[in-house]
Amino acid sequence: PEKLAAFEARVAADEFIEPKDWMPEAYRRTLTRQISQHAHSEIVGMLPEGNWITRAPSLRRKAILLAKVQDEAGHGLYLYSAAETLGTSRQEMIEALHSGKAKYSTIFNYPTLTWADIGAIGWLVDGAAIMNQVPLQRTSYGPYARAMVRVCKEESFHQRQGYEICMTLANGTPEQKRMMQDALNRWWWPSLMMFGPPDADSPNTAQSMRWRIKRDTNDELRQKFVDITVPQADAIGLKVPDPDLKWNDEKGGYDFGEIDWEEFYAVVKGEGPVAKERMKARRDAWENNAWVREAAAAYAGKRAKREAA
Amino acid sequence: PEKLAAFEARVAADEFIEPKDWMPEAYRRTLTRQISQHAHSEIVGMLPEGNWITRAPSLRRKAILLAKVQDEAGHGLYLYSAAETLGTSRQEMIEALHSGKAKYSTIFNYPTLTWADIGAIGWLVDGAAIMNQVPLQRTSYGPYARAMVRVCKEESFHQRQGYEICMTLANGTPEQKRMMQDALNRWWWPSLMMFGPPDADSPNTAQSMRWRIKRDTNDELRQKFVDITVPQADAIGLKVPDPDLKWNDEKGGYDFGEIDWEEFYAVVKGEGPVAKERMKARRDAWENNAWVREAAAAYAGKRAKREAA
Amino acid sequence: DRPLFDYLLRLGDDSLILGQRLGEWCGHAPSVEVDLSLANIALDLIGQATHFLNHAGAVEGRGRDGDALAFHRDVLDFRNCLLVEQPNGDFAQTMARQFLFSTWQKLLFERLTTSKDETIAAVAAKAVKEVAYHEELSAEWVIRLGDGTEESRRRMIDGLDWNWRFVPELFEMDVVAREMAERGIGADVTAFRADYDRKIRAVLEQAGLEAPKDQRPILGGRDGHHSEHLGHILCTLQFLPRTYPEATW
Amino acid sequence: DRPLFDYLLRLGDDSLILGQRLGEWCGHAPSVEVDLSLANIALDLIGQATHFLNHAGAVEGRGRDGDALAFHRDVLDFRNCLLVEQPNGDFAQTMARQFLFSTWQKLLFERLTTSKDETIAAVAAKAVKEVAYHEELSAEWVIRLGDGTEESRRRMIDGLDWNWRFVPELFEMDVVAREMAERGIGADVTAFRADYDRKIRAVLEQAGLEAPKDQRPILGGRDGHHSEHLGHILCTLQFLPRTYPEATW
Repeated sequence: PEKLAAFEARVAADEFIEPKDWMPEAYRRTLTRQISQHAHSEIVGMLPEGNWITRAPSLRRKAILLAKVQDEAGHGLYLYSAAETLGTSRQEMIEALHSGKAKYSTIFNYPTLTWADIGAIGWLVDGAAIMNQVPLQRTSYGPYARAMVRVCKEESFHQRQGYEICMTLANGTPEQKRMMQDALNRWWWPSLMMFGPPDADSPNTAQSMRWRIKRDTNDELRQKFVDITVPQADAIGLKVPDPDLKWNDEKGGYDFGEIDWEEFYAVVKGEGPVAKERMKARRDAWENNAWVREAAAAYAGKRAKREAA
Repeated sequence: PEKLAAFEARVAADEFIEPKDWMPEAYRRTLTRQISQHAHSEIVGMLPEGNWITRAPSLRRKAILLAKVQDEAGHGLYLYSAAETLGTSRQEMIEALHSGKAKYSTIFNYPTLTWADIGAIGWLVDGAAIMNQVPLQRTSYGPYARAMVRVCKEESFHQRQGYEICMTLANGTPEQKRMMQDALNRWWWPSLMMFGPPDADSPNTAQSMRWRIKRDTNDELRQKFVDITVPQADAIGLKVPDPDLKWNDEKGGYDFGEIDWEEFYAVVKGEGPVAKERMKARRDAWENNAWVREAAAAYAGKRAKREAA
Repeated sequence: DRPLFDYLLRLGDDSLILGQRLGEWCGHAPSVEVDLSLANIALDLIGQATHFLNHAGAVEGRGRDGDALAFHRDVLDFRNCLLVEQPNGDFAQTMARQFLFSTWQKLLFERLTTSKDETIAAVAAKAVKEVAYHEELSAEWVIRLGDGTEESRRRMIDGLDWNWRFVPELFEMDVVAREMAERGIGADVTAFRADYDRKIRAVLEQAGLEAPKDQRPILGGRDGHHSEHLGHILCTLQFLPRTYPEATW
Repeated sequence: DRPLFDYLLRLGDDSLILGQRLGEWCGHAPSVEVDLSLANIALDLIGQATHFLNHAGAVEGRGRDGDALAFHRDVLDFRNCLLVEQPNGDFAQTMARQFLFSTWQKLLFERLTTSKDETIAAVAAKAVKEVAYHEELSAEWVIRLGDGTEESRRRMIDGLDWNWRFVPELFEMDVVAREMAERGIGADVTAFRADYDRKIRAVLEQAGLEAPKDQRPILGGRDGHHSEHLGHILCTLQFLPRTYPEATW
């Protein structure tokens, strides 16, 4: 209890908690879940974009997209490392992902149908991610906060590149415009879902905010995202697919339509349109290549022995 | 020796030998080798064409090509059956193919690079095959001769369709013409090799001709093929890639250049440009689907048992 | 007649895309006999696609024929159901897909034989016999693999499981489908849902298999919102006509 | 300057096609670290391809840039070696291909740093450092897998065996290559054949592997006569620019 009080005081004073510091079990558990979920999202998130690397429409776009997925692999790595400092191994986290116990962002359960989706992901998905992650640069857990600093810098770069793709298509041929509008239609609502359930249905928010694992509520972040994104759509002549969308002078933000929470919970449950495909891709990559990891371990073992001899 | 004399007399009289008739071991062996090699060629021959089924340039061409490979599978089936009447099981023949012991036509070790190759295969490869097979409709072994009747009818249909593709391309856009000429350049010499080594290096020919397993020598057939094919090339404005090609009034046929026999023997040895690919495709199809054949057998067993009960 | 055009695209694209998928098997099947039957089914499907798409082009009246429609539309304009674009996977997955689709297509074509659109009626009348064979062959394989070995049973369960999510789409009645049914041109698919379910369950029972668990339906194919697979299929399918737009073949 | 144009296509296409192949791995690698390195190598290669192909377009002087060359040529006009278009296979096969290629590319680029063509010299100078890393990484994997487990050893043997047939093509000196070498623009690859062999054998020895048996060389890539794989690669690579020839992206 004394330790707990000291811990809470440090957190309240915006100090960083470090791996060797004492922390409540629930804090450790919640953080492990959150960071590993974030790491999994980076890795699973390579798949929808990977789907277009081989089909990028110019050498420049191909290079940019390769650089982007490379960054995502990098983010996955620091985040797994940050989570490991809390005492769970990467192997355990990956097994939890593959068994369906651990989650990843619902957004990656939607398919990338056209090149415009690559723009939409950069603009909306990375945009929403940044919205979620910027406050986490000041999260209470040191390794996580530091990982977030680097992640955020790269994400905002990705977001600008994504928006640039959208702008190019929105100013392009009629087919390109149509493709882009269609992508916005499909990605808009799933992007809003990325902020999680409404505050009223998010019972852990209060605790997480007290612990500075979260610094804003889901609905606050969602509102912020809508307010920033709608003018960006307008600027390039795209229509946000929400008939209820309307500027509200009083609150100084947009009112927007009801999210299909039933869809959200179905996707969380693993019934998203390409959830089965994503999990199969990850499991196959892991299981069919187990022999590579085993070989690397065997070789390292032999080498250590030889060096010792 | 009495039996042998009777056998040789029947063969010499152009009678058919049937599965239950007595026959010399060497005749059985040679025929088994020849028929199974022919069956394997039909099956391996599906691969270069299968490579273009998914890319056929019109619905009509796709349907024609599908019908063609279906015929080839059918030819494979009768030929395996004909060979089985000589006492070797299909399983054994397929294993001999996969182990590299049994051969198939060298021609299928060349890749299909463009759609024009599908035309060239129909025109040249099926053309050469027919040249080889027409006499075999009168071969001494009954089941083989009867299989050949059906095969030849279908092959000549394929040959006409192939030539029609060539004609269309040769009369098409500059890119199509170039594609077609390039295909002829690549397939010409390998097609001439389909008739086998020169008579001087084909020691078994005499015996096979005496047994009516073969009815013309390799060089005779090759000459006939050249004489028929060159005018067909001329007719559609294609150039046969042989600087030594010249009409010889005296012999009433074309003189043509030296075949690269070194290449031929390398391909026979399994070093053709896509030999490894072909064998891998066949082995993978067989081994990776072994479970299907096992399941079918298991199910048939259970069913027989249930019906017996 | 936009709805009729759309409806014909659905019919044609279903057959085209499944025919294309089956064509991928060529030379790689478990036995020569199976190679032959897969090519045979693919050939039937490509034939159906040709008829439906040519008719679609005629109905549209903008000078496009079946080839123009097959080779010069991108994903958002394809109208096939998601089921037919699913990957071949192993032979069990291919047969599970075929069984779920052909059983449906046969019930559909039986009704379309009395379509007020004469071309549809004629194509359906011919195709219904072909499809009866596709249904029979695939049902036999579902039973044989389901009741074969441990391994084949496991693979058939996985194959059904992969494809099961896409069955509800087959029974969707959207604006186009409703209008076509009302005009006596199309069929009301909901009218044979019970028949379909009965046939499927009967075969699964013979195979000793349980039906996979239902989940949230995955829809979108009829509006051009496909899985990620279709784009890759089109890369291959359309390469030549896209690359040489001036050429005829 | 047709020979220079051709030579630049060879350089550019080698990098482009191998980069494309590596891109296929994205999200499917044995570990996150490997996923990262493969994307990294692919990125380097696409960068090299961009420089070489842009330069090729400039040399040609018909208004084509790197994109036009990458996305609007068909197989017969591609000039890459056969090795780079070989399928990824398993990770061992991918690493075997990389090792055989990068070892060669590094020796080549070292020489090209002194090319009389300034662009080639500049690109090679930058790329040689990248390629040194590709060589090192792939050599390490050849050793690790060759000297890892029984299974990894068997797979590495198969991977080398698959790709070995295509090594002789790397050392072919045809008319174009000879002219480029004589003009001081290109390199005489035969001059470093012995170095190459020595490096390859040294790594194989460390891996405890024997060199596969030599066979009749398979040639043709430099003249546009490829394996069956390239056509399929181009279907995917070129789909968008072929489908929307008017668009910029």
